[in-house]
Amino acid sequence: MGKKIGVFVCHCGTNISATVDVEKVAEETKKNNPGVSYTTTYKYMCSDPGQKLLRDKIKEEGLTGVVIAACSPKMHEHTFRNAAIKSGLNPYHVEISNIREQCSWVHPDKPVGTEKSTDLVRMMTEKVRKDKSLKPIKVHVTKRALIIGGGIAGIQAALDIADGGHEVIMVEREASIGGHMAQLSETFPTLDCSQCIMTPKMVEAAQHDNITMHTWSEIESITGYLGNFDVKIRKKARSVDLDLCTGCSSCWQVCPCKKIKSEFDMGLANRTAIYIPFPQAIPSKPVIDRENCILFKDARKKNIKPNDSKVCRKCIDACPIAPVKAIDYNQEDEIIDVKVGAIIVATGFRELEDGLYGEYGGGKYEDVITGMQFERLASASGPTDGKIKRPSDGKEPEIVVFIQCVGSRDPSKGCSYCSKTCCMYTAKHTMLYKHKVHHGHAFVFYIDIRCAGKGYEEFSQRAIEEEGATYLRGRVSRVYKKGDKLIVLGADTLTGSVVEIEADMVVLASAMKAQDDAEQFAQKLSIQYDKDKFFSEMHPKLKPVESSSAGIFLAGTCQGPKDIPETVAQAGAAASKVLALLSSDELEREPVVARVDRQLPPVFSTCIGCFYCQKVCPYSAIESEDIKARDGSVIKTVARVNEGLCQGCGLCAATCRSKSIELDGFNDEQIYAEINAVEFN
Amino acid sequence: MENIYKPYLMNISDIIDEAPGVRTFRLNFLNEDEGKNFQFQAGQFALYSVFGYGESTFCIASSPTRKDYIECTFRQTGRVTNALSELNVGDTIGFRGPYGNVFPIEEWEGKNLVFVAGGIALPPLRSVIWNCLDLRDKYKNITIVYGAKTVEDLVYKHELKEWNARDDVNLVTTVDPGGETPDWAGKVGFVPTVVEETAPDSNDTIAILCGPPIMIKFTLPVLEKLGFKQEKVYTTLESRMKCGLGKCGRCNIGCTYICKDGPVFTAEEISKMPDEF
Amino acid sequence: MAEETKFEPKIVAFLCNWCTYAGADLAGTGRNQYQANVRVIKLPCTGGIDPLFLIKAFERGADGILVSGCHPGDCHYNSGNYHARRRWNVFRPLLEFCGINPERIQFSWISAAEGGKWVETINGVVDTVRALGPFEGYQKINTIGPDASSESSQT
Amino acid sequence: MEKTLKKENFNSLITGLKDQGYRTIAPKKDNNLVTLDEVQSADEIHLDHVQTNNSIKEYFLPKTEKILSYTLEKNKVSIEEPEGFAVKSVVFGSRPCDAASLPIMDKVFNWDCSDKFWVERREAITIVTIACDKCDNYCFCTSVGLAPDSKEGSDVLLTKISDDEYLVETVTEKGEGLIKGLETVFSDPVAGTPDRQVASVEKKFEIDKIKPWLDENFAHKIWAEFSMKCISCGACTFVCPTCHCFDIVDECTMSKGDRVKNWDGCQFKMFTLHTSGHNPRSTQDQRWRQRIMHKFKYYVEKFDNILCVGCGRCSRVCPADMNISEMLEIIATEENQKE
Amino acid sequence: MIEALRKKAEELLRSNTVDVIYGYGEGSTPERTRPVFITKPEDVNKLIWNKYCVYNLTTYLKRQESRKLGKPAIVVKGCDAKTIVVLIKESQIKREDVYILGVTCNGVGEPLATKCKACDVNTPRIYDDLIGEKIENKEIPFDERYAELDEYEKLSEKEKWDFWQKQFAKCIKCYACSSICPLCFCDRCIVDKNQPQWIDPSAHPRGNLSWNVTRAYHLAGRCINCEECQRVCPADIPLNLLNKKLAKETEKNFNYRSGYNIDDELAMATYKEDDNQDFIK
Repeated sequence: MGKKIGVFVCHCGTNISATVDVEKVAEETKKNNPGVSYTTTYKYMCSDPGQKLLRDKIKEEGLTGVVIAACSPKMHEHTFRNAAIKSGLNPYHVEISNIREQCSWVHPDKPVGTEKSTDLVRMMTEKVRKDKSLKPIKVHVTKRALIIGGGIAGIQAALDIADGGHEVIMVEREASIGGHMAQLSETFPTLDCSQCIMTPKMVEAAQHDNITMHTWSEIESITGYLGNFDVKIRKKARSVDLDLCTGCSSCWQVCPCKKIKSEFDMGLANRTAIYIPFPQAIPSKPVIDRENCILFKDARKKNIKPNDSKVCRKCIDACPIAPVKAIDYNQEDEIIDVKVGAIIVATGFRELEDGLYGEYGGGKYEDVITGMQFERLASASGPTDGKIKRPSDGKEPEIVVFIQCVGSRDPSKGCSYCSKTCCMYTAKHTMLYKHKVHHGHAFVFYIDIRCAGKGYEEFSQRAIEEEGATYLRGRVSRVYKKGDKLIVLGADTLTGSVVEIEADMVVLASAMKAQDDAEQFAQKLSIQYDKDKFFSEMHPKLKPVESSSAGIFLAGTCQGPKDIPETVAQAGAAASKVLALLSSDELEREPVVARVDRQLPPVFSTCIGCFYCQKVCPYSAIESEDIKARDGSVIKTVARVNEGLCQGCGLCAATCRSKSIELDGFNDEQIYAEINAVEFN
Repeated sequence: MENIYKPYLMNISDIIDEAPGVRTFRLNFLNEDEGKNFQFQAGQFALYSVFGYGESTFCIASSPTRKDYIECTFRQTGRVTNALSELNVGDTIGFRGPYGNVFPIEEWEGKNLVFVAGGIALPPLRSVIWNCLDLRDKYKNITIVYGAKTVEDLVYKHELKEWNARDDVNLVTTVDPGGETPDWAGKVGFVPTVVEETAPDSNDTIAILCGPPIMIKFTLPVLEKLGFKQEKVYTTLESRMKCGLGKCGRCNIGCTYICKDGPVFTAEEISKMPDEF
Repeated sequence: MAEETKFEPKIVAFLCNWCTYAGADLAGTGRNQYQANVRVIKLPCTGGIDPLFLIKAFERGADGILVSGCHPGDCHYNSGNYHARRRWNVFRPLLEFCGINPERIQFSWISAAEGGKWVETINGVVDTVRALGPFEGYQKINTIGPDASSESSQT
Repeated sequence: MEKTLKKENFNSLITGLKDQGYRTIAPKKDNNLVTLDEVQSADEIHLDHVQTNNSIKEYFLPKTEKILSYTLEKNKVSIEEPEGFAVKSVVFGSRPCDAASLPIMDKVFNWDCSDKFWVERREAITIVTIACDKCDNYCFCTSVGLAPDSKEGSDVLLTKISDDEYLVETVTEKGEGLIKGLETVFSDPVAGTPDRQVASVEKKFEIDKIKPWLDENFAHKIWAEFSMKCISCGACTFVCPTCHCFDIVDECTMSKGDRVKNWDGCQFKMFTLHTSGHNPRSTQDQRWRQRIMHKFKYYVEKFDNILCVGCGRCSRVCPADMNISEMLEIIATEENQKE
Repeated sequence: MIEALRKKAEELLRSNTVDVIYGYGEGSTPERTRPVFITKPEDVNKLIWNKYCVYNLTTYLKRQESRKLGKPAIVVKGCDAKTIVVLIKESQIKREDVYILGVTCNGVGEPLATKCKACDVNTPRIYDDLIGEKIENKEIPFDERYAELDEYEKLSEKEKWDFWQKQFAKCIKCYACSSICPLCFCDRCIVDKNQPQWIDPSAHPRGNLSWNVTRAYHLAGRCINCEECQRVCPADIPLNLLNKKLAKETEKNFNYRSGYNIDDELAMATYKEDDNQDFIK
C-alpha cells in the first residue's frame, strides 16, 4: 500500500495547548497534508497511555509513518521510536515535530503558534513520506581491549578489564610501566608511600594472564572502528631480548657511559647507557639508550651495523646468558598487528618545562627545581635516598620557597587552566620538607588555595597550621642568585608589601601539560582534543570517559589535570564501559550512516571517484572500491562507506557534487521534502 | 484546439502488491463521460502521471473486455514510479493514452497461442492474455510460459493460480535456479530452456513474447528452432518515451517510432530494424 | 489596507542537531520569546548542508536564511563546521556577486548553552530581512509566466 | 503581390505592426551576438549579419513552455490549461533557411495528432523573411535544396535591391494580409528588373547522394571517427532550427505545479537512458549517427523531407569544430566513389 | 615549433610510449583549429600549433570515447596543464597514465583571450616534454589577475542582479559549459539527478539561476581558468566571471590556487582552524 501517515499532536498538559490550538493543527493536517490518514491529539503523548495510543493506532490504522508533534526530539524521539517498534513499524518512520520548545513556549500568540505548528507538522509529514526503513547496523566485537599508557590509569583500567575476563594489550612507550605515579614520593592527603601502593599493582598487571604488555613500544597506527580496531604497534628496538634476559644487572654495572641524566630521577641522578629506568621497573630488564651508547654512536658515525662496531662491547661480554646472549645490538623495530574491540587512552601528562620561567631561574639555577624533581628528592628510593639536599651542592636547604601556579592559570605561558593538583602537592611538599628538615622553613607563594577534595582542605590547613609553612598570597616576580642563595622577590597582596626571601632552594609547582605529541596522537586515533591538547570527552557531564570516537575511551590526565584518586576512578569507569562493550558478541549502532549510490550494471554507481568525501570525512570512513568486470578489469573506482566507522555527520553528502552519497535518515529526498514543505509561496 | 498533452484524471480504486516493488493500480475515470467514451485494445500503452513528479510510460495491463476500469502494473524504478507507489486508494493520477498499435488478435483467431513472459514483463501480456481468454472459443490451445527470478518475484500470483486451475489454459511457471521455495510446484530453470521443453507444436501457433532483452535474445533462437516463423512471433518493445505521440524524438529505432509504430512488433519487423535497442 | 502591506519575512533556518538546535530548545525551556517567522530544518551537522538546500529554500519563497551550528572546535563531528565555513566562504560571495544581498543568508555559531544568543540571532535575522523587504528578485523568478521561456521573463 | 520597402520606413512598419497588436521579433544586437528578439522600434533592428545566433524555432517551440498547470490539494488535482502562449507576432528579418524549417516541422507536429502549442503559434505568427545578401563558410542551404532567397515557410520575402530599399514579395495570403494592412509603409515596385542582392552560397554536396549512403552504412567507422572530438553537449541541437526533440517534466511546489516541455537533444547521454540503466545510444558515435540519420534518412522516410535547412548554426557553435557539411561532403564523396 | 611537436609525437607513437596524441589540427576556417586524435605515426603532420589553439584538450581525458584509444600524449598549454594537476588530485587520472606535451605559449585567440591577459603559466608547470622555447613565467599581482572582475564587483546589488538575470535568461540549458569543462567529469551531473530534482531542468529564469550558480560553485577551488565554458556558450554568457570570482575568493580566503601545486590540499576538501569567519555571527 501507499503511505499512511498518522499524526499525533500532544497537548503536553497545557504546555503546548495553552498557546497552540492543537485541535486545529490536527484538523488542518488531516485536511491538507498528502498521505496523512489519521490525526489525533492527546494530553500527554509520552505517558504510558499516550504511547499505547500510538502503538494501537499504528496497528489499527495500518500506519506506515508517524509524526508526533510534541516536545523536542531530544526528549522523546527515542521513546516514540521504541513504541513504534513494538507495533512492528520501523522506528525510522517516526519523526518528531518540535512544537513545544521551538513553538508553544516561545510564541505566546495562539494564532501565530498554531500557524507555525501546522507548518512544522507539515514539514515533518512530508519528510515522513520519504522515510525509509533502516536496520540497525550490527557490528562484530573483538573481545580484546587496548590500553595505551602504562601509568596508574592504564594499569588500573587494564586490571579491571583483565579481571573481567577479557584480554588486554597494554602499550607503554617507556622501558617500564609505572608512569608518573612511580616517581612520586608520598601521596596526599594520606602521605602513604606512592611506590608502596604502585609497585604491587605493576606486578599484578605484569603477571596477569589476561594482560599482554608491550613496553618500549608505541602506537604506529589505528584503523577500524568500534568493536573492530586494527592496531599496529611499533616495538622499538630494545637491544635486549626480553625472553632471554633475566635482569641480572651484570650489563649495566659494567657500562662505561655513566653520565646520562636519568629521566626517571628528573635529571637529578645519572644512569648508564644500558639501564633499567628504576629498580622496581617492570619489566625489570634493561634497554640500551642508543642515542648515548658509544657503540651505537660509533656505528652511526661509521655507518656500519651496530654489531660490527668494536668500540665497546662490555655489556654483551658481561651478559651471562649463553649460548645466545640476551643483548642484540642489531635488533630492529618490530611492527606487530593486533585486533581489539575497544581502546582506552591513558597517555598521561608531562610537566611544564621549567625553562619557560626564566624569571624564576627555571632551567638556569640548579636549585630552582620543579615539583616532580622535589618528589624525587623526597623519595626514599630517589637519588638522595629521601634526604632533602639541594642539587647544586648537596646542602640541606634551610629556607625553601614554593611557588604555585607556575604555568597554570597563566594564559601567557599557554596554560589558562588550573592544574588542580599543585595546591595539594605543594602542601604535601612543605610537610615532607618539614618532616625531613625540622629546622627548615617553607614559604609558599599562592594565588588561591584550591583544596576541593575529601580531606584536602584539612590537609592543607595542617601544612599551614601544624607544620608551620608560611603561605603568602601573591606572585613571585623574580628569582635571582646572590652568592649561594636564591633571592625570591614577591608580593604579599594581603599585606600589600613586597617580600624578599633569601632561599636555599626554590620549588616550582609546574603545570600539568598535555603530552607533546598529543595532537598528532589524537589525529592518529581520530579523537578530538581541546585547545590545550588534552583529549576531549564526548560530553563534559554525561559522557566524561568517552572520546569523540565510538569505542575509544579516556582515562587519567590525558583528558585533563587530575589527581590519583580521580585518575583511578576514571580508569575504572572507562574499564567498565569497555567491559560493557565487550560483553556482547555484536553491537547495534544507529543506522544513520552515509551510503554511496549503487546501481545495476551498466551504471554500477553514479560516483565518479573524486574522493572529496574521503578527504573531508572526519572518521576515515570512506574507502575506495574497484568495480570490476567479469574478467577482473576495473570498470571504475568508486567510494564506499564503512558503516562501522561512519558517524553520520553528512559532510560527505554535502561535499559530493553529483550527490551520489547520501545520509540515511537525512537523505536528499527527505531534506528536499522538508524544504519543499516550508511552502511560503 | 485540444491539448494532446492533457491527461485524463483517474482515481485509484484499488491497489494490489504483486511482488517486491511491483504494484498494480486499478483506475477509474474521475469524469464518467470520459470513461464511457474511452476505448483501447490489447497491446497499447499509456503515460501515467503523478502531478509534481511527471509521467511514466507503461502498458495497460487490463483487458479491453473488462470495461469498468483500467489496470496498470509497475515496478518502482524511477522518480515517477516511486511517487506512484506512495499513493493510496482515493488518490488522483493523470492518464494519457491509449497510445501505440495493438496485438492483431483477430488475425490469431483459430490458432494456438503461446505466451512467453519473464519477470515484470507479464503485465504487457496480461491484457492480451485476458482478452483472448475472455474470447476463449475463438482460439485453440493457449499456453502461458512465465518465469521470474524467484517465486516472490512472480506477479499476478492470484491469477496464476486461476489460470493454473483452468483446464483450457496450459500454464507453465518457472523460476531461476536458486529462486525456488521448498513448496514450489513449478519448474526451475531459465525461460528459454523451459520454452524449449514445453512449447507446443509451432504449427498453426502464434508466439507472443515479452521479457527483458536477455530473455528475448535467447528465446528467439529457441522459437526459431521449434519452427516458429518470424512473422508468427510477436513481441512488445519498451523505450524511454516522453510524449507517446511520435514527436519528442527519442523512442525511435531507425525510422520506427516505438510509440506510434509499436510497441507491438513481429520478430520479422524487428529483424529489419537497425541494431540500436 | 495597512494590514495587507505589513510584510512578515519568511525565514528558513538550517541548524545542526548538537549545538544550535539544542540552543533553540534551551531558549524554549527558558521561555525566551522570539519572532515566529522562522521554520527550522534540523540536520546532524552544518557540514552536511549543501548550498543547494539554500537555493531551494529561496525557490520556495524564503526571504532570508539562517545557517547555524557549533562554535569552531565544538563540532560534534570534529571538523564539520570548519568544512561548512569553507563552503560559505565561497558560496556567500558568489551569491553576492549574482546580486543577492548577503544579509539574506546569515550564519552564526550558537552553542547548546546559548539560548539567549539564539533568540538574539533569530530576532536579528527577522528584523534585518524585514528591513530589506520581500525577496522580490526571487519572487519574480519563482513565478513562471504563461510562456515560461525567456521571452516573457526578459520584459 | 510585389511591393518595395524603404529602409527609412522600417520604423513606420514596426509602429504600424504595434498599432495592429503585433509583437515584433527581429534581429537585435546583444553584445557579441545578433539574436532574434522582441524589438520596440526599428532602431533596435540589426541587419548586418550573416545569421542570427538563435533560430526562429524558439518562437514556435520555446526552449521551455508550460503545457499544463495544476493546483494540488489533498486528493484533488485541478488542471488548468495554459493560455496566451500564442502571441500575435511578426518575425521580421529572419533568414529564408529559418523560415524553411517551419513547414518541415509542421509535419512532425501535425503527424497523426496536432500539437496545439506549435499549431496555434504558427497561426499567430507571420514570417517576414529577408533574403541573405551575404553568407559565410558555414552556410550550405544550396546543398540541401534551398537558396538564400527561398520562399519556403515565409509569408513575405524581402530582398535587398539597393542599400536602402527592399523588394517585398508576398508568399502567402497571411503575408498579403499583413502588407495590405500597412499599405502606406510600402511603395509600388520599381519598374524593370530589380537588382536583387542575393548572396551566392557555394553548393558543397549533392543531397541525393546522402540517403543512399546512409541506407547502407548504419555500421561504419566514420561515425566513431568523426564524432571522436564531440563532447556531447547539446549546443548543435539547441541552435538548430529543425531539431525539435523535447522533454516533458513536472516542476512544482507542494500546492501547485507546471508540466513543462523543454528542449532536449539526441547528443545527450541521458536522452535515451532507461531507468533500468540500459541505454540504446550509450556512446557518442551512436548519438552522432542518430542526429545525421534522423535528419537525412529517418525524417525523409517518415515525412518526405530532410530535416536540415543548411543554416550552418550547428557548425558555428560547435565547441569542437564539428562541421556537419564537411561530414555530408565526405558522405557524398564516398557515395560518388561507390558509383 | 610545429616541427618539434610533430617529431616528438611521431617518436612517441613509434616507440609505443603512447597510443594516441590529443592535439590541435586544422579547423573548418583559418581562424579555427580543432581537436585531432593521432594514432598513426604517419598522421603526425595533421598536428598544428598556432594562436588559434584555444581549446583545452584535457577535456578528452574524461570522455570514454577518447579514453578507449589508449594511453594519450596530450598537447597542453600552461593553463591547460593545470587541469591535469587537478585531475590527478581528484583521482581521475594517474600521472603515469598521461604523457604531457607542454607547449610554451604567448597567448591564444584573436583578439587575445581574456585568460591570456594575466598569464603566469606561459610555460607549463607540469610536463613530460616541453615544446618551444621556455618562457620565464611571470609573477602577476593578485589584483591584476582578477582585474576583470572589478567593474562587476563595483555594481550595486540591483545592478548585479539585473545583469546576471539578463545573462542567465539567455541560457538554453544545452550544458555545453559543463560538457566542455575538463573538470565537470561527473557521470551523472547534479541536474540529471531527479530524485529529488534540486535544479529545475527548464531553461526558465529560476532553473537557469540555480544551474549557473551551482555549476560555478561546483568548480570552486577547482577551476583552472581555461575559460572553455565561456568560449563554448552559444548564448554568450560570461560564465568565466563566476568562476573567476570564486577563484578570487578561494585565493583570498584560503591562499589556494587551483592547479598550481600538486602537493596542495584541495581547497574545498580541507580547512584551516583560522579560516575567515568575519561573516559568521
